[in-house]
Parts: sequence; structure tokens; C-alpha cells
Amino acid sequence: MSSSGIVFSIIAICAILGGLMMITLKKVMHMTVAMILTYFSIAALYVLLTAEFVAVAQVLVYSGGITILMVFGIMLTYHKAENRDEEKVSSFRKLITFLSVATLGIVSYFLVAPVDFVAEEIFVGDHTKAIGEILYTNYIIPFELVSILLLVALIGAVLLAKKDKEEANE
Amino acid sequence: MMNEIMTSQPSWLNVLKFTGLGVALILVVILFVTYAILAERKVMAFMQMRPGPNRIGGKLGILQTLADVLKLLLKENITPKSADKLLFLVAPVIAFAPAFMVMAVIPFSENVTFANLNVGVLYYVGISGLSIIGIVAAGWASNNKYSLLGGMRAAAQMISYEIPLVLSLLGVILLTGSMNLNDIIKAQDNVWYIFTQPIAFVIFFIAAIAELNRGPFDLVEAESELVGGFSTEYTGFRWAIFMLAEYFYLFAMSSLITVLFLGGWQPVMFLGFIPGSVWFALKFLFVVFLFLWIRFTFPRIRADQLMELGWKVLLPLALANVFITAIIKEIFFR
Amino acid sequence: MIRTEEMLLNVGPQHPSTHGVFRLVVKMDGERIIEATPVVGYLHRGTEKIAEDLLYTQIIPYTDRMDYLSAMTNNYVYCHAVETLMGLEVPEKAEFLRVISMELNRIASHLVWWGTNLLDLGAFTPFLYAFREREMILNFLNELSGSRLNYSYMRIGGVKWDAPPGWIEKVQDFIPYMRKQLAGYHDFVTGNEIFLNRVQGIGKYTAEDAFNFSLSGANLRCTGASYDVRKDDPYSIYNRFEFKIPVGENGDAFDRYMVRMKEIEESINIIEQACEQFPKEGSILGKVPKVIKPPAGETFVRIESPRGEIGCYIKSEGKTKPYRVKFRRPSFHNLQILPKLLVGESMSNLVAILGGIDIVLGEVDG
Amino acid sequence: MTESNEKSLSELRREAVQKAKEEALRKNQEQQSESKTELSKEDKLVEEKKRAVAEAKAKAVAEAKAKAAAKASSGDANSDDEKAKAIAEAKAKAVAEAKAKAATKASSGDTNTDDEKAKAIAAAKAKAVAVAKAKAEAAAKAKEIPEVKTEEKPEVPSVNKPLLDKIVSILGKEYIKESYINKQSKEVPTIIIKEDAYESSAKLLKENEELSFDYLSNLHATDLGNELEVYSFLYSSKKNHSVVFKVILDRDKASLPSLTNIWEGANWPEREIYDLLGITFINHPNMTRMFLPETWVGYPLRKDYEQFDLEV
Repeated sequence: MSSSGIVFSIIAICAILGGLMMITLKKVMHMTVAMILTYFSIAALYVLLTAEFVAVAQVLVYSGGITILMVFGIMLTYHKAENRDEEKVSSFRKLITFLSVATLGIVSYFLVAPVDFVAEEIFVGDHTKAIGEILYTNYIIPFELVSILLLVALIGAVLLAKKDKEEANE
Repeated sequence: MMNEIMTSQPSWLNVLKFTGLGVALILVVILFVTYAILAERKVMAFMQMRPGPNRIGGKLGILQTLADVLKLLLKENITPKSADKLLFLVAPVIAFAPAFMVMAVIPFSENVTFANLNVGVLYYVGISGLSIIGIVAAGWASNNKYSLLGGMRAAAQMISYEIPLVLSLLGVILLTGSMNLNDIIKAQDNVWYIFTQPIAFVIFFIAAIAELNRGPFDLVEAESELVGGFSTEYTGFRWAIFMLAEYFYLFAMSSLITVLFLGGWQPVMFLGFIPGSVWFALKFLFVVFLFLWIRFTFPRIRADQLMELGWKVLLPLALANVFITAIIKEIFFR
Repeated sequence: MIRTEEMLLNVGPQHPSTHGVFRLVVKMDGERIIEATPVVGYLHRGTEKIAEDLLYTQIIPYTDRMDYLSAMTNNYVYCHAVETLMGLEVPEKAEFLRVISMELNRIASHLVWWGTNLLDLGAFTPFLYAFREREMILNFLNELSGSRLNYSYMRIGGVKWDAPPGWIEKVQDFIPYMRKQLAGYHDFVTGNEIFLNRVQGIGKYTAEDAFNFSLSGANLRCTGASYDVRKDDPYSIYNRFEFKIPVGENGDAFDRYMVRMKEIEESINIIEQACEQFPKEGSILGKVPKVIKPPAGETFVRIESPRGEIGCYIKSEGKTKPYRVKFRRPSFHNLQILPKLLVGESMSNLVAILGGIDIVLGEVDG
Repeated sequence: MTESNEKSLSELRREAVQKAKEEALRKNQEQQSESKTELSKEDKLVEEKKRAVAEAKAKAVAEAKAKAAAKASSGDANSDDEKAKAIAEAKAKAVAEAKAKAATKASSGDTNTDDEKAKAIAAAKAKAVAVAKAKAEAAAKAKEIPEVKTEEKPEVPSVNKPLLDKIVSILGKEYIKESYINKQSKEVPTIIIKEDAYESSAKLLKENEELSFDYLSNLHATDLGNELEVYSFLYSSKKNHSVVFKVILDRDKASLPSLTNIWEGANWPEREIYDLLGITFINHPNMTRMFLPETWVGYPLRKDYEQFDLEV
């Protein structure tokens, strides 16, 4: 295996591990920390593809996102509930879960296996510039539409927050 | 040098080289931190008309910080009974690791850059944002209400101030046409960006103080309100790691400001015979001094006023700055 | 609707900004305070009970320890009460020494307040500036009384020591220096935008409220009410000096700040005049019987301490020990309005408001 | 007390003696008519009363003597003399009152235990002795003063006399137990209100336009031995005058209406009083201990307080 292959394997395992921890851990804060692992590993994968801009954007966006998730996790969950005893899961249910996961694995393997990944030449150069050029030429309309959507979301969030305050004052 | 290693074939030797360089850098930065703390105390003492540390290591207290570090290392590490043990342990690491990672992109002189990334500026901002997760986690894991409040404040402050920070950078990036820090320095060959982008500099500087959680924006710790904020329950070396992260960021942020607005290692006027690294160090120290000066002069700002300043003043200003810069560049520099 | 959990926060008894062992149980919604309940008594030493078993002169040191930042005024109020009860005359020179030492102490006390209040607001440097000047005043008082904090300088019927040679001149030299420093303080802090934002408009109340809550001192005068015992019920020789009673307008934390700062100026004026008129000759202790045995009866006197109106009630049965001693402790009364001021404020404002009230826990708990 | 200003001293003396005598006599009669069945007790009471009367007489005589001496030495109306006189007068009154009180207590003997009575008497006696001593001292002092003017001059009425009169007339004489100018306390008008008129008078003191005592400067209580006294010092910021407003309470059923509705500032002082002297304030928003822990036993500022756990 080539050295990049080794690095890839390590990072991929980290990403998967983060995902697994995310769904198995019990406490909200632990889950979010596991999420960081996943997202950060994915960013590392982008670096491996020399897509620096995407990698950094990934980190930039998700570090803020996860922080907010944490804050909401702290504020909106009832902490004492986290310590309750584990619910008993029937073996039947475990079996069903295992079967469905296994099926999914097999199906996706057979779907992915025949696809032939042609090792295209990795783009070397200023990714940022390339992305910018494409965004502002070929994809200008979707780009602008997304901007408007985000703006609407932003204004909506402000409005919602403001309404809450007024209600609280009443 | 770095580029050579980067482009060479992967080998165990390279792994060794990387490790060695990393250790060298961390030692340099730790040395800086050691004396930054001493300098901070000495500058503070000077401003407050008192001698400052003067017992250990002669009149200047040269060994004071070393003694402090030793003390912290020897102290007992207390984990509160009701704390979340795992996260309590991991949080300092999460806070510290990014602080060191951001050092990689900063060009200390023409030749010494660890990673000449094309997205250097963005890399810095992105990675430094990760630390906040460690701080929020520490606040939550301590299971102390003051810590939690500190963590929450940290989150709110980071989110509010990252936006003006990045937006104020856009002016510089627009003028340079690159996010590579080396390119940015080179673009300041004739005139520094502090003169062409003064508004951006002011916004960036204010936002930087907030990002560093230093006075007057040190609401996260705010010893008079939240006792110690997120680090209330931390003792010994774990606490020291938080402090280390803070001073690492001070180092990194001062370097970044030097690079972005003060022309990095570019010499002043005709004094080109002095090596670039010396110029860098001088400008860097000046910025550090500015941070210290501001810290000891102003009272702490209030949380809601901090938000107001961020969203209602800095953000619109930064946007206007980007807008004006874009127009000027379009008209005059095309 | 999504609701956040309310949080019960114990501010104190060990907290950097409560200035002692004071506890506030705060119910919070995020950073907003819904309800605040002060809990005091951690420093209660039972001074009034102890005093019942002490001779009249033995009580003086206990008064030092109540408001340890301005022990002179505490000494004075107690001695004044005994003198009033006995109808003793105090020699002029003693009164001058008393006034000078009290006003010096007032400045020292306000300086501590100024420094610590700004420390609460997150500015460290002013604290050290304030303590530098305070140190000089403490040196003066040390030379006068032999002690730096708990002076026990006053005696029933006079004072313990005469001013050492050259002391008055030293104090006179200090006056222009202090004026200069005070101007420096204003340059440094009062005009600061962040500081103004922190204190303006918070912890507001009206003069009516202030009277209703029995507030006194700067806490009362910040509302515009001009009530100062030194003017309204003159004691000692205060009616010989010209000084103004600084008042505020809005009754917010900033006005409290300004009133105290101006009070320092007025104290300087008083000291200046007192030093000029200081009698060179004369005794420092009046005609006091060997055994102090006030006639049966009761008395209540009040004077103006840095923190407000401090009073002393003594009931005598004609014995060598008082039947009942009670101190009206201004901090205790001033603190009462705190729960009302804190509702709806944030954690940051809590320290600003509490700092603005200027409490000394030794006095609150008595 | 104040009416004495215009009267000559001899008159006053006679009056005081007569008053005490009358009072004691009245009490005696009352008691005799009241409880004839309880013989053994009655005997004791009679004895006590006799003693009280005798004491009152002795006291009055002693006082008069002291006064006469003072007058003789410095008949002139200099301040010392005046003060001494005032003190003596106040004392005479206080003593007479104390004795009367003791007598009252003794007469309502059915409820009281013998022990208590004894205590009350002892207290009264102690007081009497103290007062006598003080007076003697005052007299001695007065003698020391070398002025030898024999001319007699009436006392200068206090500047606060009109205020006192005004307050008394506004509050209503029938609600006031006693009112005088306290010369030992910077001539502050002092009124002792009857217990049931406490709250309404306080309200009147604050709300009446001519008085408008808007500032409760001090509020505390004292254990007088057989009763509790609640003392409040009121000040008017508008008129710049002050008054002392007192009420005397029964020691066993110590409760008063709270003044927090009138002056918010009464809140903590009332809690302090509750904490240290055990007076309960009705309608107080938070009648809990102020300084001591809730588990504390007893009220430390009461004179008969004994620590619950002595080892501590």
C-alpha cells in the first residue's frame, strides 16, 4: 500500500469511528465531540485530494456549527435524563437491526464494486480561483439563489428571536 | 525548505524531519510564551508604577515564569467529583491543538514558512475556530455553573466576532488577489495594508482581541463576574494548557496582524540591510505590546454590549469596507 | 414553545466581587437575573452583645472592626455618642484632629472603593493607582495613631495622640498632590467609553425610593437628594468649614461614582481649611472622669461616614458598662435595595451594581 | 416632662412625690378590691407594694435634695446646671414609672409567677440605686463649678418643643404613653406610643404633610429587663427634623405589626430585631433570621439569654 493509502486509511477509519461514536454515545456533548472527529477527518480527506479550499471551508463552517449545536445541546436537553439506566432492548429487535444494517452493507457493496474509478489527474493549482471562476460563470444563478435562501433564513431567524423577546416581556 | 520536503517522496526520514521541525517550533513558541507572560507582567507593572516580578532570576525576574510553570506542573490535578471525567480531560487538548496548528502557515521570514498554503488566511481562521469547542466542552464538563456561563459566553463571542474578523480580511484579500500569506506580504512591498485598509485594521484588531479573549473582551474568564469562567475548576497542568493555548493564540494573532497589515518581514524604507526576521520580530513585538497596553487600560465590556458592538458596529463597517474596497479596486486598479 | 431551564447560582460567600463573605442566591434565566436573595451573617461577630460586657472605653477597638475601611468615623460616632450622653466638652484641638483624620480616612475609603469597583468592572490598573494614594494617607494616619487600619485613635472626650511635629505640614503638602492625582483619575477612567457604558443607566432608583429604603451616603445623594449629616445635623466642627454636598441626577451607578469622586474633592477642601485653622496650642483630651460612667439615659447620634449615615445608640443605666449599644450601620441599610435593583439585570451588571453600593461586610454583619 | 419648664423646682418636687404616692395608693386599692381570695399571694403583693411606695418616696426625696444642692451651688441657668436638672427630672420620672410598672405587674398577680415579680422588683431597685448614684454625681459636679449666682432662672425651653407639641397633637394624646425631649440625645423629641396605635401612628408620621418623616434612620430594640422596647429614629428630609418613636412591648408576647409597608427600609432591621431579640413582626415579607442560622436557639440580645451549646 502506498503511503498516501496508509494516510487515507487512518483518516477514513477516524471518520467512521467518529460517526459510530456519534450514534452510540449517550451524552449530547460527547456526541458533538465525536462529530468534530468525523468532520475534521473529512476535511483531512479533502486535503489529501489537494482541495485545500474545500477542506478549510469545511472546518470553518463546521467549527461554528458544532459550537452552536453544543450550546443548543446544553440549553435544550434535560441533563439528569442522561444518567438513566439503559433501556432493555429485546434480542429480536437487535436481530432486526443487525439484519437491516447487513443488508444495507451488502447492497451498497454490490452497487459500488462494479463502478470503475478512473484515476483522473488531480487538479493542481489555485483551487480557490478555480472555484470562484466556476461559481461566477457557470453556476451564477444557483449561487445567487442559495445566497437569497440563506439571507431569508437569516432574517427569519432574527424575526423569530425578536418575537420571543416580545412574548417574554408581556 | 518546507516546499522541498513537501514535494519530496514520502519516507520515514520525512516523518522525522516533520517531527523535528514541529518540536523546534513548539519550543520557540513556548519560549515566547514564557517571556510573553513575563513581559506582560513587567509591562503591567511599568504601567502601574511598580516593580513587577523581581525575585527569581535577578531584578528582571527572568526565571519567574519558569518557576510558575514548575509550580503548575507540580500541582495536583483535581477532577471535580461531579465532572464529566472524559470530556474534562479531553477539553484542554481540543483547545490547545488548534492553537499550535495555526502556527504552520505563518511566514516568519522570507524562507521560514512551515506550510505555504494557498488558503493561508482562511486556514488560520478556520482552525482557530476549533479551540472554542474545547472551551465550551471544558465549561460544560466542569459541571460548575460559572464554568458553563463562561463556556456559553465563549461560544457567543466567537460566533459574533469571527464574522467581522473574516469580513475585514476580505479587503486585504481583495487588494492582494490571493489568500496566500506570502503573497500578501509581497503585495505590501511599497505600502503596508494598515495604510490602505485602516478600517479593516481597526475592525480586525478589535475582533482579534475578542477572539483572543483578552481584556477588555475577556468575558469568558471575567474573574470578577464568573470567578474564572470555563477554567474555574481546572488546576495544575490542565489549567496551564489552557493558558498555553491562550498565549499561543496571542503569538499567532500578533504574527498574523504583522503579516496582514504591517508588511510581515518587509523592511521599513531604506533599512533593507537588516534581515527580514528582525523586522518581523520588531513589528510582532509592537503588536504584542498593543495587546498588553489595551488590556491594562480598559475596563471589561459587558456581554450584551459586546454583541451589540460586534453585530451593529463592526459587521456593517466590515461589509462597507469590503464594498468600498471592491469598487476602488474595480475603478483604479484594473 | 422551547423553554430554557432556570438556573440557581450561588454568588458567594466566596466570590471575588462580593467584597467579603457575602452571598447572593441568584435565580437566572441564561444571564438574566430573575430573582436575587442576599444572605448575610457570615461575618456577624455580635459586637452589640460583646459591648454589653465591656467598659465604655473598651468598646472603641470593636468599632474599628465594623467598617474597617473607615475606622475613624466609627471611632468618632461611638465617642460622640458617649460624649453626648455625658454632656462632655471636647477641646477644639481634638476636634480639629478628629475632623482631619476622619476626612483623610474618607478619602482613603473612597479610594479603595474606586479601585475595587473598577476591578469589578475588569480594569486592574486603577486599583493600584488608588492604592498608591491610599498608602500615603494610611502613612499619615499611622503616624497619627500608630496603626494603619484599625486606628482606635479617638477617645471619649478627645483623641489619644497629638499630631507629631510637622504632621500638619505634611498633610498640607499632600493636598495639591491629591488634587492632581484626582484629575488624573478622571482623565484615566471617567471619560472612558467602555466604563461609561458599563455604569450609565444601571441600578437606577429615585430619591423617593432611596429615602424609603433608608439609603444614605452616595447611594442617596446620587438621586439628587442633598442629605448629608455633616450639613443637615452638624456635629463636631463641620459648620466651620465651607464645603459642598455633591449630588447626582439620575440615581444610576455612574452618578454614585461621580458623587463619591466629588466627595473626595470636598474632603480635600475640608482638610485644607482644617489644616489652615489648626490651633497650635491646646489640650487634646477634655475633662473626662477617670471612670467613665455616663448618667442613666439614652442617646442616638448619627454622623456621615464614607458609606453613609452611621449612627450609634447607647442606653446607659449609670454603670461603667453600657446597657445597650446599637450601631446604625449604613452598609446594612444600603444593601437592602439590592434585590430590587438586580431583577432583570445581567451577571455583569450585578457586579457593577453591587460595587456601586459600596458595602463593607464587617459593617453589614455588625 | 416638658410642662415642668415653666414650673419652679419646688413645685415639681412636690408633684413627683405626690404622683408616686397617688399611683401606689391607687394600685393598692385596686389590688385589694380585686383579689381577696388569694391570701398568701396578696400578702406578698402588699408587702411589695409597700416597699415600692417607700422607695418611690425615698427616691423623690433624694432627688429633690440633689436638685436643691445643685441649685444652691449654681442657681444660675448655666448649661451644666440645666443639664443636671433635666437629667434628674428625667430620672425621677423614669423611676416613678418603673415603680408604677412594677406595681402594676405585681397587682395583676394571677398570671405572673412569683419569680418574675421578684425579678422585676430587683430590676427596679437596681435602677433606682443607679439613678440615685448618677444624681449624686451630677450634683457633685455641679458643686464643683465655682460660679456662685443664687438667682433663679427658668429653664430655656428646647428648640424642639414646638415640634414635639405638634407631633403629639397630630398623633393624638390618647395614643401616646409618654412624650418628652431627650436632652441627652441632642434634644430630640421622643414619644412612646401605645402598642395598638403603633402602625397607624407610624403611617401618620410619614404621611402627614407637616411631619413627613420619610426616612427611617434607625430601628432597633432593647431588652429592658421586664419589657422590650422598640426604638426607631425617624428623619424628615423635607423638614429637616427628627423624632424618636418608641413602643414598649410585653416580653412574652412580643409581636408588632411590620413597618415594611410604610418604610421599605424597615425590612432588614426588623429581621435583625427578630433574630437578636425575638420580636415577631406581623405581615413582614420574610420573617426569618438575619445573621444567625435558622437552627439557632434563643435570642442573644435578650438579657436572660444563655447559650444553648456552651462548649462551642
